[in-house]
Amino acid sequence: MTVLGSRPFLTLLVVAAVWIVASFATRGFGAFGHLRYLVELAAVIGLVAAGQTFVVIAGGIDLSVAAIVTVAAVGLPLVSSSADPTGLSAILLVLTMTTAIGLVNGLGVAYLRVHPMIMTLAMATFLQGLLIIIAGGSAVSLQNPLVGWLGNARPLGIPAGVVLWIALAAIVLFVMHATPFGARIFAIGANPRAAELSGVPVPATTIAIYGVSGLTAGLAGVLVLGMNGQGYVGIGDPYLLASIAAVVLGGTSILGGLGTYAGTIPGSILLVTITALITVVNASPGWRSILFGSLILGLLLLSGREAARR
Amino acid sequence: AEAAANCIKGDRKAPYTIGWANIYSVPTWMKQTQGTLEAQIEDLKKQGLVDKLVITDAQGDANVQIQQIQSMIDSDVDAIILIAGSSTAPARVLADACAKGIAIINFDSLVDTDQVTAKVNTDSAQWGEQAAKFLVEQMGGKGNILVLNGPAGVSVSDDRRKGATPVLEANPNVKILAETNTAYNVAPAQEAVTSLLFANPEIDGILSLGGALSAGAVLALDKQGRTQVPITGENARQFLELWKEKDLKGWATMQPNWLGAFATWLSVQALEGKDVPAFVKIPLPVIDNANIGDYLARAADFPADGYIYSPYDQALFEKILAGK
Amino acid sequence: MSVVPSNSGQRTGRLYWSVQAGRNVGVRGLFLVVLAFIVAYGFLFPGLFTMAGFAKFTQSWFPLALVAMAQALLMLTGGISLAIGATVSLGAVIAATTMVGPLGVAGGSALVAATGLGIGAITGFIVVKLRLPAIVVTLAGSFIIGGAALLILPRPGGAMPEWLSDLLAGNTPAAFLLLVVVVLLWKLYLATPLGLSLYAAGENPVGAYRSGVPVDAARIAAYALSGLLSTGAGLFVAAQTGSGDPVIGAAFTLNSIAAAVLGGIGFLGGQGTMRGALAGSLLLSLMISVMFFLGFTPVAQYVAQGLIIIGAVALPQFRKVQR
Amino acid sequence: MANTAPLLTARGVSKAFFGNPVLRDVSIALLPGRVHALLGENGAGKSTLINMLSGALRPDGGTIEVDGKAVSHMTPPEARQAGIAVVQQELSLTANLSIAENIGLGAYPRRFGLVDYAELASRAREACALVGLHEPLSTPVGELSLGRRQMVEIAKALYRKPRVLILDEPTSSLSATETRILTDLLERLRSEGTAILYISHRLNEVMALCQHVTVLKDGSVTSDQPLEGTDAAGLVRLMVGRDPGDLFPKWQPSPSTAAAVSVRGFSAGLMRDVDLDIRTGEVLGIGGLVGQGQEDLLLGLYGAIPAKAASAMVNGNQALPSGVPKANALGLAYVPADRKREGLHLIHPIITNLMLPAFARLPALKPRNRGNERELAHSLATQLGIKGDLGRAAQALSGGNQQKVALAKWMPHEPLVLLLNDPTRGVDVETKREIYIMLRQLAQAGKAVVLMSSDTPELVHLCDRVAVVREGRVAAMLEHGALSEEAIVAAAVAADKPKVAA
Ligand SMILES: Nc1ncnc2c1ncn2[C@@H]1O[C@H](COP(=O)(O)OP(=O)(O)OP(=O)(O)O)[C@@H](O)[C@H]1O
Ligand SMILES: Nc1ncnc2c1ncn2[C@@H]1O[C@H](COP(=O)(O)OP(=O)(O)OP(=O)(O)O)[C@@H](O)[C@H]1O
Ligand SMILES: [Mg+2]
Ligand SMILES: [Mg+2]
Repeated sequence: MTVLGSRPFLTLLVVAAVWIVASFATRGFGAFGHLRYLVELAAVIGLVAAGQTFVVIAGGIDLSVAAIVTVAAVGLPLVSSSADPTGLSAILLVLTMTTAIGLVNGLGVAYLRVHPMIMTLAMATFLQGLLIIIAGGSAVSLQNPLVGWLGNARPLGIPAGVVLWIALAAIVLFVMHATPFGARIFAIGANPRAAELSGVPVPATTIAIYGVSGLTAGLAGVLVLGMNGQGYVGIGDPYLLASIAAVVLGGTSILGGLGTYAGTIPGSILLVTITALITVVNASPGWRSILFGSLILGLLLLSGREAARR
Repeated sequence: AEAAANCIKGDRKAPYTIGWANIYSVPTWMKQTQGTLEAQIEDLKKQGLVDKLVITDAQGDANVQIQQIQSMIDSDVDAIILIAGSSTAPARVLADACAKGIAIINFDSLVDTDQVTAKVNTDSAQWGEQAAKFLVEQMGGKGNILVLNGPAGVSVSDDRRKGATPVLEANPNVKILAETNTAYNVAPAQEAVTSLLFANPEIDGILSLGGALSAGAVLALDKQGRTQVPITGENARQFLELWKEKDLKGWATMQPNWLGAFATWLSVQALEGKDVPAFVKIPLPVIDNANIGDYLARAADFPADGYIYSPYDQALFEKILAGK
Repeated sequence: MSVVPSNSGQRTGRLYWSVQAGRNVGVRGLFLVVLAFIVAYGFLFPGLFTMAGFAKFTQSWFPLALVAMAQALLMLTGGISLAIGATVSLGAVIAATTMVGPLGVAGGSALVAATGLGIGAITGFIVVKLRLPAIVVTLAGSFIIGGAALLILPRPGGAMPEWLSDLLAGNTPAAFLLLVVVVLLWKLYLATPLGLSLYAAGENPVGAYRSGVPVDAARIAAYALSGLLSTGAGLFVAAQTGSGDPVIGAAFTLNSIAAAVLGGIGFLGGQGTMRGALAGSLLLSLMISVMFFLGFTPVAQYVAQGLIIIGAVALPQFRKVQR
Repeated sequence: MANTAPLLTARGVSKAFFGNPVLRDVSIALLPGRVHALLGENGAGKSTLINMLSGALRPDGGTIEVDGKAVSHMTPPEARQAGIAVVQQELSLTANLSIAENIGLGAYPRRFGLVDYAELASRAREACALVGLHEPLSTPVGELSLGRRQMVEIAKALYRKPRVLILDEPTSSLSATETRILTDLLERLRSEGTAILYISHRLNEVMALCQHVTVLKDGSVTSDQPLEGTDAAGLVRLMVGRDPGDLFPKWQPSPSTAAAVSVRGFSAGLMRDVDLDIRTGEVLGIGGLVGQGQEDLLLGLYGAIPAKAASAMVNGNQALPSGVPKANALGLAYVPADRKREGLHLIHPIITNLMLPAFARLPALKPRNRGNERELAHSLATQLGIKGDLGRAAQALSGGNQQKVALAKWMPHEPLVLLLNDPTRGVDVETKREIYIMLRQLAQAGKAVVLMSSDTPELVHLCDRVAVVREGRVAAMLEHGALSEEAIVAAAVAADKPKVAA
């Protein structure tokens, strides 16, 4: 497949086209600050969707990402300690926790053989229970310097969240396409039985993938906490469907085995762009919703054909 | 006791079993509200008026809530305290409960039915009206505004918006540049307002109608390096702290969390035969630049992502019930 | 071996019923769990076995049962819908805005049915003929359909004829009888060549096509029927609540998937049975009431719910591995 | 007979996939009462041609004629109406439907618009009886072994009472006994006037059954002639265009008798309490009727299904491997029979398929070297004669070439014990020869090769010993000297006589 004909590139073209058209049609849309803001917003989706891309390529799906984002954002102030002036320890602690949540998802999928959708849905339900316990638990809004920096700083004019995203994207693309681990993930997604018979350690790989999804959702939680200054219950909710949509709009097959994070990246930006466009349109909520759905459908027609398989 | 209030038949005796039919117990506002409710229950238990509290959480699903209310009827609770997941859906099941002589106190999100003992709420239309008035005043009767609403298709957000309409129509020089509907949360409001700021550079005020929307709007202005404009809002701690920090011209009111305590107290009053009006209007406490300091002084007692509500006590409840 | 001529009815019985019995194999464990919950429920709340108690419980289950069927139908063909919730809402608002008007109950019902069939058929056409991934098409569809519901009723309102509400959601087991009828209709559909083709079209579409199965038609028909079931659920919800609410169906999307998967419906198409999906939806519904009567706190409810769902899916797997 | 008019004709048809021509100007005529063989190497275009004859694909050029009348845009239902039925190479069954529902699929008898289960049962039973399927009609097809599923597929074609019956490698997963049932049946159908098109890579079957042959090479007809007077070698010559060598390499006794694998009291799946030694330097055949537990034996040794043994030694390790990665580490490799479901990643490039065992073993995060991968894959492809661009998805390969990929991917790892589950299924005769040579060479080099096969001749000519499995036990262990097709079949059916006679 040549780069120019590839799905990621096509999605990128669609983003560019939408940006150009919108810049002419809508005042302020094409301003550098606005586009930068869109990419910054897309970074959160992009982080969540990184783990989701792994999971979907492996033939699964992670419905617990929204709850994990929330747990990270709400839980971080609770574990922040004034003894650590950088705030790094709290972040690491929270990321460890969200990774562990992901690993539990993976254990359920790999060993209990619970379908991913059910396992992660149940996990999301568990986490709701956990949130009742931890939410609103911190009477003091503890400022974590590193989190604040992530959410607000702009080294060289680039939002710190975007820097984080770029770094993560590089790692993800490397792991996905340039390591045996990545190849195993594709193999598991395309045909788990054949992968197993070829010696791929299917359970261990599956567990690791869900761990990664927990980790990236946790990272997104930290970032979104920084951007909003405050975590709250429900802060992660928008990222469940957004992460899945970004993955699929980017050309990864929801059936597993085919895809790339290189498509998810423009997919994330595309979603944020559409949302921003809808926001500035003056219409009733009903019409906005219809417009949003129609745009996604239209763009899907441009870039989303499911390749024939079997 | 003699039956006086709606739905009350007078055949139920203390100590009562109270059912608390929550729509979704995870958000902090709900958790705070439940806190006041449980404190009130403890109090009533000491008085020997209540012996049990059963709690349901419909996880945001109005259909599940109906089923849970049905279960409460089946288990024969004496009172149902309700925040409704839909302003219409529970009407029929409530009618069944009412027919069984169960005291039903519906607060915050109300149901369009008269088959309840009492509805308790602030006046959503008045909320919108007062917020709009404040903003128009601050802007000297002219300028461009953004309107931030709660989620579409939900009565409360619609009522508040409708309350603001006459004021805005009376001031044709106040122009609505754009309007949004989002969940009552910081992040979606910040995203929406940022996009609107780029599309509408000259903004003179923000009419934000509840929840944590205002905090999101303030953050958006701040991050884009824009000067803050007069803004309305609710008593979210984050908003109040930003208000102070950014020295805003602000106005806020609240849906006091102690509505939970009040509803519980009221249900027992009704069961005890007190006359309870069908609608108990809770006066809107106003937070403005004059008294914001008082609220922030108590901030440490409230969760960081929570709401700083006005103080309450038994006397206040008595006063409200007496209609004063 | 020779063909033994025998009474035709008997032979039907033999093959049809043994095929049917064979399909219970995968869901026996679930049936046991459901049975345990019913017993527990009846024990905690003996009123369940009165006419009114039974009626009320089946009414809470009914819409979930319908959407579980709607979802299972799609998943059998290898599809899925994230628009079920929005379609339920649309059905509800259409019912609540037309039935007390000039259209009347008959006209309103027809409109609800036509809307469901139409939406489903269009979705099916897009997914099947344009070969777009169902999950995103229906995600986009959920916004469009939900938007339409908001246009019809921007806020909760509307009304249903009182008698219809009393008929469907009063103290008679009308909902249960209706469910029986729906299940019978489903059995009839599954006994048609098009219906039976669902499985082949979902699991081995190429082989099915080469065998002369109208694969595309079977899949599009599944979407259309699924839409019909969803708006039908909406109509029932409107009757049950006496009104329309443009966002009432939201939770049905994930719940329908949970019910179907709990019931053993696979995502790859052609795996599972409708009875499993129904049992899955019944379990989800029972769980809510049983947890109430056990006096679970909200935290315990969330945790127990997660455990029960995982347990119900994991247990049969364990038994399979043990063998 | 020769004068009767053709029932189904292809006239000058051509077909290309994504611009690659697969068939060029191909003509074939099927006459009633004649078994017509269609031969050609893997990928020659045989399956593509029959897909066009049966309406599953539309030709790019040329015409399909039924009873001499050209039909344009024939669809599968129309083909069925015209009395054309196909036994697909890649089975067209649905695992969750019963045998009867599968057999009737696409052609259910109806009553009042509903499927008439009574009629379906009686007609399906009739079709099953013809092919010797005795399982209850309500059994889900997913519960059947590959061989039994193949019989269902055949019954499905017969159920349609075809005038033209097309069979695409129907015997590739059948044992001798089942093949016998089929050939008898085809002989009878032929005598009743059915036109039969028969595709097989087993030339002895073709010789025994067919009267006419069409040979495809690279998408073109290279010969179309009566079979009379041609011998097997002649057929091969027609196919490959040169003189064939012997199909089987000369057998030599193996140099060593050391055991590579030795199990006592081994149980896994259907296999119960089996004692077995696999020696280095030998090709150990596993035979028997289809579905007696042979596959479980291989999978159990490979750690892919739970297995236990009273005592076990696997390449020096004193226990059965706990899982596939462990088995690989002990030098075991397994090539499954169902290449589509178990052997390959159809949607992935051929090169990725070839490299997968390597990916499974390399350190997880060590950077891949794509240059080395390409080099290795190309040498493997050359070694096994896999032609064309290795970047294509494996699903674009013909069945036989897919089989080669499934085998080739293990070669770089030089497994000490190679467990092969029907490795020549659907493989053309030239490739078979290459595979046979390779297997003997591996044995010569001191590897142990376990060859489970439904193709009895290859057991006879290739193996040092053959274990005949019946009902989960090794019913007989035949040494090379005692090997013959009769001996194997006899051992396989010993306890089964009445059933087979039925
Ligand atoms: N063994 C059982 N225990 C409890 N309920 C059952 C059982 N078998 C069937 N049912 C119920 O009876 C009804 C009809 O079941 P049935 O299996 O006929 O459905 P179906 O749609 O035909 O399923 P399938 O997809 O397998 O054909 C369903 O409501 C199912 O829940
Ligand atoms: N759907 C398809 N898309 C692309 N290429 C295809 C497709 N089907 C077949 N081909 C190609 O067409 C050629 C002929 O394939 P076909 O399956 O007809 O071969 P065959 O003669 O049946 O081989 P075998 O003996 O291995 O079954 C092969 O090169 C194959 O790769
Ligand atoms: Mg059935
Ligand atoms: Mg072929």
